[in-house]
Amino acid sequence: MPTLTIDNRPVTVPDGTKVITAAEQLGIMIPRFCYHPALGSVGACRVCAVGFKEGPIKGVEMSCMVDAQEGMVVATDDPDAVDLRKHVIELLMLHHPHDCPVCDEGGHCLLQDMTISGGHGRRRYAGAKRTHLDQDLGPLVQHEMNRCIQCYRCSRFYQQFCGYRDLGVTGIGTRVYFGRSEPGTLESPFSGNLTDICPTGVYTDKPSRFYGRRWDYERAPSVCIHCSLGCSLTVSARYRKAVRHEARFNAQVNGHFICDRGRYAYAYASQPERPRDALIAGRPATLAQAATQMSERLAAIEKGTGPDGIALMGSARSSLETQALLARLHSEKGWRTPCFSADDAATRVVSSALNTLNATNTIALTEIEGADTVLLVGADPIGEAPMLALALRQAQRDGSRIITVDPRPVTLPCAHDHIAVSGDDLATAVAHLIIGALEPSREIALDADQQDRFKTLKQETRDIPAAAELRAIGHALTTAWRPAFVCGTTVPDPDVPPLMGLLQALVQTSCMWSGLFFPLPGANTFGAHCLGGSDALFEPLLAAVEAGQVKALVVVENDLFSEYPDQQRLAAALESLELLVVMDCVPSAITARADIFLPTQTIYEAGGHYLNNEGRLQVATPVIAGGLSIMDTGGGNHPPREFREDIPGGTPRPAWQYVAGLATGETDPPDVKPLLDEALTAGVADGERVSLPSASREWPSIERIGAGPEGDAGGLTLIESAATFGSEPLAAFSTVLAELTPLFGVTVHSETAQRLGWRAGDRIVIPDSAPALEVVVTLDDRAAPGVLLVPRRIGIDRTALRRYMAHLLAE
Amino acid sequence: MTQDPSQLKGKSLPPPRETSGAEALKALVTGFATTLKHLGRRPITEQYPEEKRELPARSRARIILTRDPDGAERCVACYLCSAVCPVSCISMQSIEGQGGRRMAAWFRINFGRCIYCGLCEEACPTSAIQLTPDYEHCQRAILKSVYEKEDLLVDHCGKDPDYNFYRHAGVATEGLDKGRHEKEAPPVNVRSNMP
Amino acid sequence: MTVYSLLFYLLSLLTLAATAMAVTRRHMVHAVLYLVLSFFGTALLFYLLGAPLLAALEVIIYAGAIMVLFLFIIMMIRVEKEDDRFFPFLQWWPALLISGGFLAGLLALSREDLVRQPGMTVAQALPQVFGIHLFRDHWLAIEIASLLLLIALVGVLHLSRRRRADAIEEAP
Amino acid sequence: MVLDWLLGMIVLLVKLGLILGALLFGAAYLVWAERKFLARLQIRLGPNRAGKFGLLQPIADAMKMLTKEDLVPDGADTFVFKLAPVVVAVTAMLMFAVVPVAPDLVLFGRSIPMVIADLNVGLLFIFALSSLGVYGVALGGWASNSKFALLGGIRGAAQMISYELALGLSLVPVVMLAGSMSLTEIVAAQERVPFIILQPISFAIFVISAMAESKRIPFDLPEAENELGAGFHTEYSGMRFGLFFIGEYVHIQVLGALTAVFFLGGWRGPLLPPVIWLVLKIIFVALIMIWIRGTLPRLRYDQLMALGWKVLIPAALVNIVLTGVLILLV
Repeated sequence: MPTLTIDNRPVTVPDGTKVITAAEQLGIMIPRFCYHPALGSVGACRVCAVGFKEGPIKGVEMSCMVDAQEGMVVATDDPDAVDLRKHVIELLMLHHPHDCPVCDEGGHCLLQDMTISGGHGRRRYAGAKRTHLDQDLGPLVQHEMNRCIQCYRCSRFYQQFCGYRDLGVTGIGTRVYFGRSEPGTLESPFSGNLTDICPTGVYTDKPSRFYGRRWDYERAPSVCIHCSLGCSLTVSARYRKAVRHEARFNAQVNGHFICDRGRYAYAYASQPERPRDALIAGRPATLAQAATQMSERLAAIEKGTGPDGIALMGSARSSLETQALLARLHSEKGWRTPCFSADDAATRVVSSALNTLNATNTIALTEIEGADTVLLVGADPIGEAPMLALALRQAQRDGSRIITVDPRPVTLPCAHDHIAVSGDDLATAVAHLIIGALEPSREIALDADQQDRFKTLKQETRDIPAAAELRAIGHALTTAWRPAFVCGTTVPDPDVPPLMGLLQALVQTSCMWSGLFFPLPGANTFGAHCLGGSDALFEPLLAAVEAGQVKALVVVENDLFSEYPDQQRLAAALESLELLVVMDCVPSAITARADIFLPTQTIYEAGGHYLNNEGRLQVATPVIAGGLSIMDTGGGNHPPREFREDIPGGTPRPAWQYVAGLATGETDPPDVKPLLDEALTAGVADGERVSLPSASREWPSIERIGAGPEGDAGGLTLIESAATFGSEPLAAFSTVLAELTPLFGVTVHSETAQRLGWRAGDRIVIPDSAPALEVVVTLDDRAAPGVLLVPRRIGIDRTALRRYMAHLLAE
Repeated sequence: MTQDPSQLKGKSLPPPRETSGAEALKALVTGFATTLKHLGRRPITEQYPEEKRELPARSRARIILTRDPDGAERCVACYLCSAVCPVSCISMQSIEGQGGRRMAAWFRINFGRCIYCGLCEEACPTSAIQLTPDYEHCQRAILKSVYEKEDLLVDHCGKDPDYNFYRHAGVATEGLDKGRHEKEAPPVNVRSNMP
Repeated sequence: MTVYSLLFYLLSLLTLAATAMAVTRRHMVHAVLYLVLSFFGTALLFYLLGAPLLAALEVIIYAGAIMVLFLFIIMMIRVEKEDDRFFPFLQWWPALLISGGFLAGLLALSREDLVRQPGMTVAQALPQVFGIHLFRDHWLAIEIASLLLLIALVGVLHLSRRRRADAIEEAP
Repeated sequence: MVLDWLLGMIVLLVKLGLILGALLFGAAYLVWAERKFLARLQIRLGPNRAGKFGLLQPIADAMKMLTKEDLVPDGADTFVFKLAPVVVAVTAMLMFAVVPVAPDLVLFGRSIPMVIADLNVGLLFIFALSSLGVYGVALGGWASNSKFALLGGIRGAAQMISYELALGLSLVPVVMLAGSMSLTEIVAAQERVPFIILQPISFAIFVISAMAESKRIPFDLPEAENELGAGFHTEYSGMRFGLFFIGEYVHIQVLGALTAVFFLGGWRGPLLPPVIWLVLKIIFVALIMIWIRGTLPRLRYDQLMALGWKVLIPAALVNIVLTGVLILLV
């Protein structure tokens, strides 16, 4: 812990801290271009020069390259250093174009700030400027190479940090060029971070291009709700329209970056089709009329059939406020327990996964970066939770071993061992890992009862093709110092998470640190689980609707059709309802069927609390008040000159306000803070984890290990899993992301393809599908044989797809 | 009654000069003579609606949006004028116009608020926004003071007849590719291996 | 009853009423105003009785100068607002006693003339006549009065004289 | 007898109406004249929008004042507040009652005096009214419940008391020369020589004191606008303010008339009818006062008091003694 003096102020920093970081701790911002805390130092730009006055080093040195040492005396305003900085900036600015007014970086440009603060105000260079041709880098990033100052941040981020190779550097001297070898869409799903990381305007945000300046934006801290990780965001909005997400540093969750899905998903909030008026039987009505009619008709139904006749349907993307008020509505009125997902299979896995988590085995996303072995079972990070892949990349850069056990051909931006295991065999695979971990000598550590159970496990576990490999890995895990265990919650069956918990508990005894990490299906699935949502399944509810026991259904921010597989059955059941109330902020298949529709606010307008996949409570602050953007009310021309008291299109209210109205009969929003505390059992501060149960010493129940795969071992299984773009219901509304979404296709092992008579690139037309569905065949030998893999996508006829798959199976 | 204020403060000021009667009389007469002389002078009042003074070319009044020498709109909607405006009377929206040019979708100045400080003109990097000596634009209806882009645009270059931002900017626009702006070298061939 | 006697009684009533109001007002400015009204009535009575000079002097000196001074002082000092309470009897009885005595004396003096016509004839006291009367017949009294006033003036000048030449004096 | 009385009454009413009308009309156009004349002294144009040369300006002003809201400040003494402007206006107008505007008019064999009331104590009557006029200022200032108005009122009272003495003393020689206090007599006494020639010192003292009495620049301390807002009438609005205004400008005319009567030979003058001569003299005096207003700065309070007590009163006393001696000798 060296102590050094910077600008006459002493500071003590950990060993290995660079001087530039030490100065930051004192609040002194030393100019920098190439240095970035996430990327480290390269000493390329030469603007962080400071004067070293006393101590081991003397003279002008780059503060990003020098480790802080005991007794150093640093002057950031040393005349020599200031002079050097001034001249370096002048050199960097030699070829910089004269285009700040039309550059989107203007207003939050590091180069602008540093140029002015560095004292370089007037160009002396009179010669011709070097120019570069730009490339089309796809719909997300705008390229303007003339502005480059050769700091190498982009190529370091793209290649070293993210592990993608298609953007890099060529040339020497002033001809250094950053780009792709051929123009084309960037492959990385983290490419949007280039716009954040570039200190000048070489890479700028394309969707928000020319929209506004940073100083005009209304900005607020928010949370990403497009996967369960809950990355921290800063939302920028202007003229009542959210136009930009930027990564907000969060040491526990996402670090400095976010993925492109989270960055470009905001379009749903300002899409022209967004429902902004209340509807009664499809006809526009005022909010008051709709709310009154809703409560009157619900009261009538309650009178007729009792409180059991009304069912509540919540959502995993709703804020904790909405979810907690739904739970309150149930407890106050005695209506049916709210159900938060129509995907019962996933709900069961989530339930068993979250019951496995406890106070000691839960780890945060950034902790994975420090793991030396990461085991992923049934998890596809790039598709389900992209930032997890970036964390794995960081772990792998530090020498970590990454192992994926999955029926899908999991791709990661880093080297990893992939073991293809059929979907039904995942539990068995984990059992083999446990056996491998315990095989040599650890049995002795178990008590008699546990030894018995272990024997049963050993006897009952079926043999699978990869068994030997898995046991070897299991054994290797016992030698790891910091193993992390990641388990998906959509593909595996409910037995897998407890087994992973068991594996972690076993390994825990021999390592420094280990933990479990479960990516969940929805942004607030953890919240739904806390509120008892895992106990209420959708299937019985649907059966009750079909049986006529449930007369009214209140659906809050959930498109059941995107979650429930059998579209026709669901449609028929909804048709039989006496009253279908839908509250949502986006148009969907179910909003069109609603008897009463109430428009809700998005996270940008309402804000809210969210629990991420590890149970961390995070707050999203409202950014805008709501209403149609001036861009829309003006039709692209100047804003209309009509003056009114309300905001056009400003009808929507937060969903929890409607629910509170149903619960209390008042339309004024009640104070939801006590409710939240009640829901979380204790007051949890923003950014803290909710209290999880303490670790249990019990051996988990593993009865179903030996059951083996259901049905024929040689049969086909259809796996519908999340893809990076196109699967998340809100992000799917973004048109720029739609451009990046690949054609809808099925991925199979070549063996399976041969059996079915398919070749790569075949187009299969699914019969009787509405809208007509065409599937492209892709072959991938890293997939498990017998698995038909399709991305989860909204708006496709899944019933027809399943029917066709069943038909294939029958043949 | 009269007390020298210097004594109150403890500072010594020069004592007030004694005025003799003759001097006082002379002062009085001079005063009355002066006012009487003024009686015969032509009043200097300018009767505004009837008499209008020609203002100097650089005086600051109504704002215009000028065009560049090629006749295209100069404004690139960079938001600098709206940022610098101390009364926030300028609002605009930028869009991508023809050939990759950045331009204003709409541009509005509320002259009901404008204080004619000229900071917008000073901030404008493209010489688009300029103040003119035309000061007569009072309106009875307040909304008539709100000028849109169509009202602000003029068909000349204003005080800066030669400047064309896009000839210097270095961004590729329709008809003016990279390397063809003033003081620019042709684009680098990145595939060349020559040192 | 002639117009003049009618005016006389009306003015007398007005004067008496104004005086009574002046005596009983708790608000000092209002009291002063009623007193001014009373002086005004008195002046008119003088005029009615043929003494225009006296009438003018009454208004100039009493109503115009003395009462303005009163008002001046009332305005300068901060008068605390008192509740509208009548004088206590303790303050009343000496006044009653004196006015009773005064009334008795007046009655005694005019006892015989009560029923007869008033002895005063309507005469005009012209300023010139009045001046000649005053300065010819009563010159001694005038001189004594003026001497007294001169002494008072000198006394005031002496008292308000600045003690030291360099004394700091607050400007008004 | 009754007919006589009735005729006298009618003549009196006609005279009253004429004089009042002339006074009010004069006040209105004196405002216009002052603004116009002052503007020219300051190389400006003055009012020129309402009518030709702004001649309709007084009408516009009157209409404005009549239609303005009549405000009574919170905490003001309502009765006194409403009384004060009346006192100022009425005393100013009453003063004109003793001013002879022309020699007696012989109509149908009857001699009609061209004065409303020829009092033998006319001069004292003027002093009496002038001293009552102080009440308007002092009470208006006091009743407004405002510190600026109160200060203005106090200043006004002090100033008027101080200068009334000088005013009175300056006229003693005039009375001595005329041998009467009736204004008609005084005019009659100037048949040959106007008193301005015989009594220049008296004239100077009278004019200075009269200007102080009427609170005009350079003696406008009661309404010194850069210190006290508008002084004693700060809180007045609408027609109550208008009454103060009328009072001030009637006062100026009265002072003009008195100057004419006491020193300039009243209605006397060659060729033109006597009334015209009086009006001309009044206008002349008013213009001189405006000229002074346009030239001199406001006195300081101590200068005001010093001028009154230390210069004017002693000078007036000396003048009286000198006049007495001269009368005895001649």
